[in-house]
Order: sequence, then C-alpha cells, then structure tokens
Amino acid sequence: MARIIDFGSLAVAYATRLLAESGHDVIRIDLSGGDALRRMGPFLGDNPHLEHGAYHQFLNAGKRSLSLNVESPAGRRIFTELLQKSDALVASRPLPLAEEELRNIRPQLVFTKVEEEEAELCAYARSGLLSLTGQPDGQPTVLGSHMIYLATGIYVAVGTSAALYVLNQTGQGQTVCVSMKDCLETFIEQAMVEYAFSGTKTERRGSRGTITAISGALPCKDGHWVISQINRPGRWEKFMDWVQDPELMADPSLALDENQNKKKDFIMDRIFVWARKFTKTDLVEEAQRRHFPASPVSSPLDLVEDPQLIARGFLKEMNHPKFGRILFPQGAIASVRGNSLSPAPTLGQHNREILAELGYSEPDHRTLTEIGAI
Amino acid sequence: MARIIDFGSLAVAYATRLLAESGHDVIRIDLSGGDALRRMGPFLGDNPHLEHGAYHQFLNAGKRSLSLNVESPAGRRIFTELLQKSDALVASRPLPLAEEELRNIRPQLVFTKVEEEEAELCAYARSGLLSLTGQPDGQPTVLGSHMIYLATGIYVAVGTSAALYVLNQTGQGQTVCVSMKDCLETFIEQAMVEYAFSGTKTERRGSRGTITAISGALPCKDGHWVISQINRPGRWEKFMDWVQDPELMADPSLALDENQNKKKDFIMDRIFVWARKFTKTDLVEEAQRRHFPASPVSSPLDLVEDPQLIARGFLKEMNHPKFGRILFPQGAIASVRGNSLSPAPTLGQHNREILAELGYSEPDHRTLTEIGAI
Amino acid sequence: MNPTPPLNGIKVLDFTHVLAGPFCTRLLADFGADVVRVESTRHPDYPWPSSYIHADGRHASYLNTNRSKRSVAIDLKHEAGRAIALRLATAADLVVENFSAGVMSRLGLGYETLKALNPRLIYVGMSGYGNTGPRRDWTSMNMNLQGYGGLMLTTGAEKDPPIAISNSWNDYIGGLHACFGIIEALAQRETTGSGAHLDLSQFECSVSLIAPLVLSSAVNKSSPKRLGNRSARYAPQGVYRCDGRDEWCAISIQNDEQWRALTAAMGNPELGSEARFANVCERMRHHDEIDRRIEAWTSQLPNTEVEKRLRSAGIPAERMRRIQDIVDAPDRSKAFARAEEPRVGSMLTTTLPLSLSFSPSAPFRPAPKLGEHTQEVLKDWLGIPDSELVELNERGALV
Amino acid sequence: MNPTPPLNGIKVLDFTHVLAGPFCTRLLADFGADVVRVESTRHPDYPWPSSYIHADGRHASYLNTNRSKRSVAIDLKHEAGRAIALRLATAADLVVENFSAGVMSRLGLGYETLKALNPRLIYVGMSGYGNTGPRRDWTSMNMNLQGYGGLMLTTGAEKDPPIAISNSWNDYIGGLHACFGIIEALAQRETTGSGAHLDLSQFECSVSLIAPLVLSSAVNKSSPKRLGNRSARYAPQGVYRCDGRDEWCAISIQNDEQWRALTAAMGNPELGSEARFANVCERMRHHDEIDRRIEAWTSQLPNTEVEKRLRSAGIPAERMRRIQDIVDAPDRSKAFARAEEPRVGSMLTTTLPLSLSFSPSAPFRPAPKLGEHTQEVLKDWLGIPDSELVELNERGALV
Repeated sequence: MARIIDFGSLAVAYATRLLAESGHDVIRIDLSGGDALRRMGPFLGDNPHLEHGAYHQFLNAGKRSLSLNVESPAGRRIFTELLQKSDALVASRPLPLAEEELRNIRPQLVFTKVEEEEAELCAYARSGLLSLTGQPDGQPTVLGSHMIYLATGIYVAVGTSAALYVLNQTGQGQTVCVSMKDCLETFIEQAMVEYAFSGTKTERRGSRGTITAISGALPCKDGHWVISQINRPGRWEKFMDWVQDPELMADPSLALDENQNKKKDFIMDRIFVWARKFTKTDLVEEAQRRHFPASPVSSPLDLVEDPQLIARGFLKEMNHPKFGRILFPQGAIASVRGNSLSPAPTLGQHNREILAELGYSEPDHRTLTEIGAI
Repeated sequence: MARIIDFGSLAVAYATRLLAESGHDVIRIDLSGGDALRRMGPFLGDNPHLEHGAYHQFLNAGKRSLSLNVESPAGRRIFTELLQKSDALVASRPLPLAEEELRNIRPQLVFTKVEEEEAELCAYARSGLLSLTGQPDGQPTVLGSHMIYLATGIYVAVGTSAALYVLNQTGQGQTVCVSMKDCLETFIEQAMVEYAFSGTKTERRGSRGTITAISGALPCKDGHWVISQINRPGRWEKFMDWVQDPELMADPSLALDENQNKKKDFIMDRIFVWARKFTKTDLVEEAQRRHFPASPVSSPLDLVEDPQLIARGFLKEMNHPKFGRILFPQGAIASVRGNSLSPAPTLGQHNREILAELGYSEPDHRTLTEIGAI
Repeated sequence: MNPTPPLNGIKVLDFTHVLAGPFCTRLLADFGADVVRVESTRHPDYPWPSSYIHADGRHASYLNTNRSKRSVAIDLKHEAGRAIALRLATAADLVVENFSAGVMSRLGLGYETLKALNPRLIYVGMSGYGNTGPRRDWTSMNMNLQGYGGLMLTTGAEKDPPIAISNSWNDYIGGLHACFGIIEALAQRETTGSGAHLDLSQFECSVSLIAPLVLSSAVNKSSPKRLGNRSARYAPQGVYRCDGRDEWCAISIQNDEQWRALTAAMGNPELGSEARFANVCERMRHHDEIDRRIEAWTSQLPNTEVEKRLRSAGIPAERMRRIQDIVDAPDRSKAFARAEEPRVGSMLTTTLPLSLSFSPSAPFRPAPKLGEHTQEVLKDWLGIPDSELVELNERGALV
Repeated sequence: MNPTPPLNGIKVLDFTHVLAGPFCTRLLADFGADVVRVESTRHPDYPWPSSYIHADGRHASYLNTNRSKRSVAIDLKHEAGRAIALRLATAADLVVENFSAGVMSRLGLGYETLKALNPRLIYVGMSGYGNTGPRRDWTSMNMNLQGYGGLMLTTGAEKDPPIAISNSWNDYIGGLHACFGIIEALAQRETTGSGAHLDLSQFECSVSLIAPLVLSSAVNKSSPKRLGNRSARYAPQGVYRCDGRDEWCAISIQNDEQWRALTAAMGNPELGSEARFANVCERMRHHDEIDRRIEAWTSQLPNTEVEKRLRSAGIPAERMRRIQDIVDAPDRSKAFARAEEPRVGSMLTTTLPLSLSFSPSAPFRPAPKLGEHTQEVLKDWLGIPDSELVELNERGALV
C-alpha cells in the first residue's frame, strides 16, 4: 500500500479515487475554503454546500482529507513533510514548491504531473470528439457528467500505477507527465484508424452506431432501448424470426452487410415502428434470450435500482454520516476487489491523525489551526 | 430591528454580538476558509476545527452566517446588494469597496469603522494598562481571555447604537470611527485622574487593591477569595468583631483611613493567616451576612455552576446541534432582556436564506457556490 | 437641520453613585443627554478616597466622572423630596440607579411605581449582581468582580496566583454595557412606544468578557490553560525585562520572517536559522529557552532602545508605558482632553473615544456643585414656579 | 542499471478479441509486457467491419490494436491445443480474456484450473457485465454500454433524445480500467506473493464515469438536469454555429471580464455593460437570448475566424475539429505516431499519451500474422523443442 497525495482537480481526483479503490492510502489536500471539486453540483439534498457535492462525495470517498493552506510557510512545511513520507504525488494544481525541490525532498517520489484543461467544452471541441457527438442536424454536444475528465483520470491512474510498480521493483522514483489534451485525442482512435486507412470521415449520428448498420437507441413504450445487431451469418434471419416485419422480410438481400449498410436508416425506422409497442424490459430480455446484444437506455436514476450493479456490489448500502442509508457507487475497481470505501471525508477531517503521523503534537495542531495553516 | 453586517475581528464581533443580544438581525460575513475568529482556541471538545472555537461559538451566537468571497466580482456584488438592504456595517477588515462608494450605495448607512490592533500584547503595553497588571516584582501581564478586544467592542456597540438611534430619528446615516488604541487608554481613567490631580503614580499590585487599603484576593482553604473592606465609620470595628485577630485588635488606631493605608500590607497578611482556615463559601457568605463586600475568586469552570448566573438566565441550557445540552452564556444584554440566542451558525449556514432575501434564486445559489463566490 | 448630539433632548434622572453608574451617565451626557443627578447633602457621593478634595466636597474622581451633568439636591427621605423625585421621574426618559437591590423600592421609587406614572420610562438598575437571584443582596466592589467575574484567574500564567488590574475595570465594563442597553432601549421605544426595565448585573457584564472561556469550560469540563503573556498563535511573545528598574518591552513575533528579523536585531542571526526554532510550532516548544535568549539581550538595553530597534526591523514591539508616560506624552491620544473646571482651572478628563461624522459630542461642562441646578431643573422639567421652590426649600426637601 | 519499460519481462497470455481486451493488452505491450495473443484460424478476431482488410485477414483496426504483440495459433477445441494453452498459462504472469461468461471454463481454462497450476497468476476477465450477477450472460456492444451505462441520457440537454458518441468509447474506458487493475495486481503480488482474479465488468467501468450523478440520483430521488453544452459555473457557454456547412465553435465565458471582451469582439460592447447580463447569475437567466445574440455573430464568420478573434481577446474558444483536422494537422499531438507496418508500409497508431521520465515505453512492433510467433513463444516460454512442435502441428493443435 502506497501513500499518495491527491493535489488536483477532477481528472486527478478520479485517478486517486481509483488508487483508493485499489487499497492505497490517498490523502486529498483540501483548500481550506473548499476547492472547485467540493463546489461542483449536483448537490446531495439539493443543498449547495461544500460537503454536499455529488462529485466530491463520489470522487473523494475512500480518501483522507487534510486541509492545508500551502501558501503559508507552515502549510508549505507540512506539505514538504508529507511528501517525505509519501510514495506518490498526483497533481494538477500549482505546487507550493519547484519541481526540482520535490526530488531533493523525496528522491524516490512518483510525481504525476497532470495538465487538466480548464475549459471542458473547448477541450472537447479541440480533440475531434465533439464532431462525433450529437444529432447530425443539430448542435454537437459534449459528453455529459464531466466524463472526459474522469476518462483522462484513468490514464493518470495507469501512469501513476506503472511508476509505482517501477518504484516497488527498483526503488527508482520518476515523473509521469499526462496531458488531458493528448488523452482526449486517443479516444478518437476508431475514427482515426478508419480515416487513416481508408479516408472514411466519421461524423456524429445521434444515437445510432457508425460501423454496425443496425445499432442504436430507439424509443419504445417506456423510454429507449439499444439494439446492436452484428451481422454474422444467419443472424439476420434469426432477427427476422423475432421482429416479423413484412417490409423487411420482403427483401432477403438485406441479410448482406453491404445492403444493410445502404439501407440502415430504412431498417432502423422499421424496427422503431415495431419496437415502440413494447417495454424496455420486454425487448431487452427477449433480445438477450435470442442472443442479440440489446440493453435498456438508463438514466442515472434508473441505474440506482439496477439489479446487476446491486448484485455485484458496485452499488452497496452505506450508512453515510450525513445522508443516512444510501446506495453508494463503489466504483469499477472496488467492485472487482470487493472493497468498501469510507464516505468522502469532511473538509480537514483527518487533519489530526495526519499531523500526528507527521510527528506534530496536539498543541501544534491547535497552533496550526489558529494561524490558518490548516 | 436593524439589519447589521458584521465584518470584523474580535472587537467588532463582540459589538455585533451585543447588537444581536439586543434583538437585531446581525449577518456575519464569513471568509469561506474560516477567519481568525473561527480559528481561535480553546476549542470545544478539544477539537481544533472551524466550528469548535469557543470564541466563535460565543461571539457568533445569535447571528446569521453568509460565507462570501468578497474579492470575487460576484461576491463583491452580493456584498453591495446586502449593503443596500442593511442599516449598519461594522467593520475592521479591509472592505471590498472604497468608503465613498459605501455612501453612494447606501446613503443612510451607519458605517462603523474600527481599527483593531493586531498585536494584543503590544497594544496593552502601549495603553499604560500593562503597568497596572501583574505582581509588583514580576513580569507585568496582559488581561486574559483577549478581554481587551471585547472591552473595545462595547465602545463599538455603543457608537453604532447611537448612530442607529440618530438614523431612526432623522434618517441620517453616518460614519462612526472607533480605534482600539483610544478605547484602551480610557480604561486607565482612575489612575489618570489620580496622577493628573495629585501626581500619584499607580503601579501594579498583584491582586491587591490600590485605592482601598483592605482589598484584594487572598488564599483560603479551597482557593482564593476577595475582601474589599471600604472604610466607613464603624466598619473597622465590625470587621474586627468577625476576624477577632488579637494583633489587629491591639491597635485601635487602625480604624482610621490613613493608618490603614500605611499598614495595609500588615493588615492583609493578618487577614491571610486568619482566612486560610476557612473555605471560600464560609468566608464569602459570612462576610455578606455582615455586609462586607466579599466574593469568591472564580475560574471559568467555577462560573459554569454559578447559582446567580443560572438563576438569572445568563447561563441557560441550550440544545446545541453539535455539542448537545450545554449551559450557554447568553451575555449581559440578552440576560437583561430575557432573550435566548440561537447557536453560532455553521460557516455559510444562512447563505440560502440571505441570498433569497436579496432576490437570488435557487439556481443562482448553486452557481454562486460553484464559482466560489460564497 | 443642524446636527445635534445623538441623545439631544433625552432627560436622564441619575440616582447613581460611586463609579459604574456615574461613568455610564457621563457617556450619556457626552452623547448629549440632559443628565440630572439627584444628590443630597445627607448622602454625599463617595467614589473613592482621592488625594484631591475641593472645598465643596467634590473629589477629583467626581469632577471627572460627573462633568457635563446637572445636580439637583433632594432629600429622598423627606416626603416632599420624594414627591419631587416622582415628578422628575414622570418627566424623564430615563432613570438610572446603582443602589443595592431594594433600595429604590424602599424609597418609593421602584420600577413598578414609576412605570405607572410614566409608561415610556426606561428604568435602569446597575447593581453588582442584579435585582434577582440568590446573590441579589450581595454587595460588591471592583475587586470583587475582578475575582468573582473570572478576570483574576484568566489573567496570568498557569500556577500564578490570581492577578488583578490595579485600577477600576468592571465599573467601566458595566457602565459601557448599560450605556449600550440604554440607547438600544431608547431606539426600541420609538417603535414600541413603551419603556423598559433593564435590571443589569455588573457581574454578568464582567463574566461576558470571558464568556468564551466559560463556554469552553462548560463543554470541556475544565478551565482552559492560562497563557500569561504567551499566545496560541504567535511565538515567541512576551513582556521582556529591559535595563533599568522595572522596565519592560512587549514583543510579539507573528511569523517566521519577524523571527529572523528579531534574531538579526539581537545580533544572533544564526538563531534565526536553527531548525528547532524555524517555525511557530517549534518555537512554542522551546518558548522558555527563547525567552531566556531574548531577555539576555533586552536586559542590556533601555526599553526605548529595544522598542526602537525592533520596530525599525518591522517587529511588533512596545515598551511598557506607565500612567505618567501616557498622560504626559506630547502626542497624547484622543482618549483624554482638557476641560474647563473652575475649581482647578482646567482638568484632564476622559473623552468618548469615538467619533460620529454627523452627530457631534456634547461640549464639556464642569461637574456641578451639589444642588447647583435644583431651581433650573425643576423649572425646565416640571415648570415649578419660584414660589413653590421657596416653599419646598423651606420644608427642607431640597438639601 | 539500464532503464527498461515498466512491465518489462511480464508475460501476458491474451485471449481477448474485438476491442476492449486487445486495447488493454496493447497498453500493457506499450508498457513493455510480452503480450502473446492466443489465436486460431478457426476463430478469427472480428473487431469491426473495416474498409481495409489485408490479404492475411487482418483489418485496419486489428493492425492498430494488436501491434507490439506476438501471436500463437492454438486450436483451443483440440485437446493438445488446450494442453499447450494450459502450459502457457502456467508460465504466464497474466491471462486476459473478454469472452462471454463461462466460455473460458468450458474450454477448460477457467480461473480455478489455472490458479491451481499457477498460484501467482493474475487472471483478468473483461466481459460486458462481469461473470456474476443476473446480467452475466448478456451480450453487449459499445452502443449497449453507452445506453445502459448512462452516457446517452447524461449527454445532451433536457428533452433531447439519447445521444451517443459515434465511436468506440466504452471499450477504451473498460480497457483502461482493466490495465490499471492489472498493474495494481502485479504490484500487490510483489507483497503478497499471490495472484488475483479480476472479474471486471465493462458496464461498471462505464457507470463509474457518471457515478456522481448516480449518487446524486440515489440521494435526491431524481436524475439531475441534463445541461447539454451549458455549464453550472460559466455563462454563456455553448457550441455556436458558424458560417459554412455544419461548422461550429465552442465558447466558454468564465468570468465577467471575458463576457465584456466577447461583446467587444462581437462589436457590441453595450451588451457587455447591460445590467441584466452583468454577472453570471443574470447571464444564466438570459442564456437563450445571449446564445441567439452570439450565434447571430458567429454565423457570419468561418469558425477559424471566430476562434482566432476570441482567442486573441483572451476568451476560451475552440472550433469544432473533425477527425481529418486532427489526423492531418501538421502539429498533430502526441496521441498518434507513425509505426512501421509491413502490410501498408507504415501506419498511424495510437500511443500511450503519457510519459515516464525514467521508464521508456516499448518500441512499436507490427501486428503479428496469425501464428507468426507460435514456435518462438513455445520455445521462449516453455522450452518446447522443435520436434514436439512439429508433432503438435501435425496433430492440428496449432492452427
């Protein structure tokens, strides 16, 4: 178990969240006034408060909080002392000391230096991803839920983990550089390959697939569902067995890839007419019984009750000190490892114990509070 | 009832506390990282935390808290809007806008501008009061409990109250200037008068009185008590009736003022020998029965159980959301008026309601939180 | 409209004596109130034994505390005198008294009586412990309140004996609280139309100033540590002995930079770079040692020199001033001013240490001779004709 | 010591197909692991229908996703083939598979079997929903996870239909999470000596990225509002239509100063001083109107010009790039690099978009032909002599 300092914004916070899920001791350095992460809505209980932010509550779960004014001399000193006892620093905020000082203070440090983009929408536009998202005839749109920061955060976690592995094997510290800009571009890989190999220019298609002809979200009786019908030999016939649409069945040539692709909008429109009589559950369960990749389209609220997430312990009941008994999303790594995370710490919740670990006394703790260092 | 903005340190906080005791709507503008007042020990539950400071809990009781980053444009705007709806601003912190702007924004404003001293000990030394406090042969010492700020605060409250009265009568706003330095000097009045009229230079005398010969704190069986025996005709004899000290009684001339003053140390030493056999309660109750001004010497802990403070409702049981059922000091003005104060607000506790009063919507509240303005 | 003092036109009937009460009503007088002291040759005020007493019996303290007021002589034990007092109270906005509990009632001037005559009256009691509760009959002096109110055991360091301030303190604290309560009651009367009874306790005023520590004790079940001259935020901080008899300088090091500046000023810069003194937590731990080092330096120099050197290095430092240093200082502060006082020519008096930009303070007037304004006030307030005054005088009510 | 890539020497037996799995093992290969794909002519990989297919059956996507790996051809349905696979798994540090639940067990390569042979083995499943729970047998594709995992209903504005990204997304998200879990498991093996079974669910990986909103829904009992391109912090913010067909520019006004700069750039500075737009709360309230005003301006100009003018005014603005803009850009980012690929000369491939100052990435190697490294790997990992290989080949196990 490594001790890791979390000193950054969303991408860094998700990276260190993953490290916490994995069992590491992650210390989030909180600004005493509450940083942007703690101030990010939506707010639990609709209360805009530093302890109520949904991003804070999810991303800081499993971590310890040290409130620190790193610009004060005493705060900088605590930062330095913490560094001396830590294995990794994952940071996107300006550091209170120069990079070369970090190495002097702690030669074995894994220092992951993350460039997070300030303007999310602009970053998304710049990466090319914006051109792939939205209705073809409408305004292209950024992915929801600030997801592109979290996606970047996985790269940050991967790089940090790799460097920690090297530290573990060789005792060698190093600096890991991750830029959100580069990370985002990697996510156009599929479109990039198609274009680079054959000049195909992928464009946005609403909620329909690009590569697979019969693929996309369609409305049904109680919402939307997704069908993704990969065309392997015999699949079309099996699909028609189920759908029983006379217009589609009238054209057996649709069993061929190239014909499906040519007529994909016609096919999807027919499936739409058929499917809207059924509920999500009817459609998806019958599709899965017939081995067609289908699924519901879920809102966040739908996911709260998802039987798979609950059965696997991804959603686990937590007795939260502030919000009572709630189903809490543990995260993909915690779920795999069967770990349960502690609730996100209140601002400075672990000041006392972390200062004690650094050798500060109770009177020191009081003094440091009085002078505003913590 | 006036609306009063509290934007200062200890002296201002006590002034506005008195205004809150008096029934006014006092809004404390809290820095989002917690100001020095919230960081001032001792801490309730010995927990150095922004909600645990004893000064914060006492001085901010009865007030509302608005957390505000007055340096941000949106924070400055809220400050301005609050000003437009307020009667008084009591401030010792640097303001987010120039003084002439205050008047433009709110011509009827009572603006109490307080110069609080940063270095308490130095302010005390400079005022002359230090020379009056401490053992004659030892280091002179500052008054405890940061009392000199609170003493200054009463002047601040008085000045603000007077200006509010004028506002009430005439609609005229004005600026009240109070400097801690001047206020502290007024407290040497007694010594100043003696010196100015007759050149008498008062010096510190430990815990003994200066003017009255038989006056001071003496040890007794279970602590200390104070006797203050004003010499009026017949008093000495009555005192001797009680004390029955043969050495004192051997010199009937001690009944005279000037003789008492000449031999005051001898007299006090004899009283000391006599009194140390009794408890505080024995001595004080018997003295009061005989109409001698006597009292116990109390520690803060002793005062928690004081029957007079409890009987008059100065100490009143409060069900504190954080500390449970506690005896809470209401304050001298609240006690007289029979008011009960609400517990000190948590940081930003009233953001929602104050923003609503200023015409902000719930979504505005969220936005202002997200951008760190509140 | 010509600006007038804030309490211009407010009639105060002042039954107070000694210090807390008269101090309070002087504040009201400075704010422009018409303060009329009810006095009697039969019960002269006895503020404290003073080295100066004028031929008319006024002490130095009286002159300072009761300037700018008027005096009526009324024998309250005389039936006709009491009747006049009742009529004055009926005309007054404010009655202030700091007798022991029950005295005013025994004189027939209790709150319920006066309220019946004058529902808009604000009636202020300023006794030591208040007029209710088990201690209501206790008598008290400044030193009692310093001891009982907690000042003595919060001042000084752990294990020190109780430490007092050798000056009135609680009288001012009580008087200021009362002044505040009075102006507030006046303002509220404008809204409610009703007077009020303020049964103030000087004891509670004193305890209020250490109330944070009382609260802390209530929750933590122990008194907080006495810090003496040290600070929970700054280290080192102290009052250091300088060269000369009983000369001292206060020094407060508020950050690491000032610490280095101090050690440089002490000619000992290597101290400033020692790791065990490098930050405030370390300096707290080694405060005793640091104090010894500082005092070894300060004790070689006059405190004026210590102060000068440290302040020019940007360090908060102030030598201990004595009373005479304050009073005789050429740049004496606004806290004191000279006022005309016919008995002595002029005297130094305490001012209101605050200024209102629009409302002036009232000008100083000399302290009254006993009964100096009897006739004037009885005319002003009650419109009593000279003939009746002569009669009252003859009956011995106005002495 | 010469620096080596972080996972130098780690043996990965790669049973994955399509995208998530191969993407994950490519990351491992870039970190220096020896990734050996277990393939068979009987079950060719089928990543997606691509416009480029080489004569050896490799698609464009295969070439990009499986570069830097080796390929062994083993018929897992053949008893001798399965025996070889078991021996390789015994020698491996890591087995990665993304079959549907139960497939590996049916092949006799389930976790319990392999763990018994190799207790240090880290065994990673990467199925759509995980190998447990009521959805374990559901099949899924990228679009399913975009819909089921919440992406489609958190992207876009209130009342929009579900909105997807027309590209793989969840495969990358799942693959990255798996890569992280694997390196962590390798590190922990150093301490514990034991391997691990990571039964990863791609669905959970996708849900993790919107988990704050799931948590919010769990507490607030409703889904949070979909914001589209707007922000809860900044206003205005949006993607604005520019001159030309389907050309757009993203603009995000992060403070009042930028707002004034924007209105100035729009030639409409009086807008910047209007009170109802003066602060972010007001601008939020009038966002629709502001958007119309901005778009009236942007729609007159090419997005390159909008971007240029706004950026020179210090305003965050980026025109919408299309794939070709990114790929053909002369200052193309570090996310892509050219790699030798004999089938086409060279190809553009995705890199690890991060750098470690001490540990280099592994150099790119071309994607293998099916079975290209069978002999080499069986010798390297298992020391199998040529004679045995010939025999296995003859028995049809290595096809």
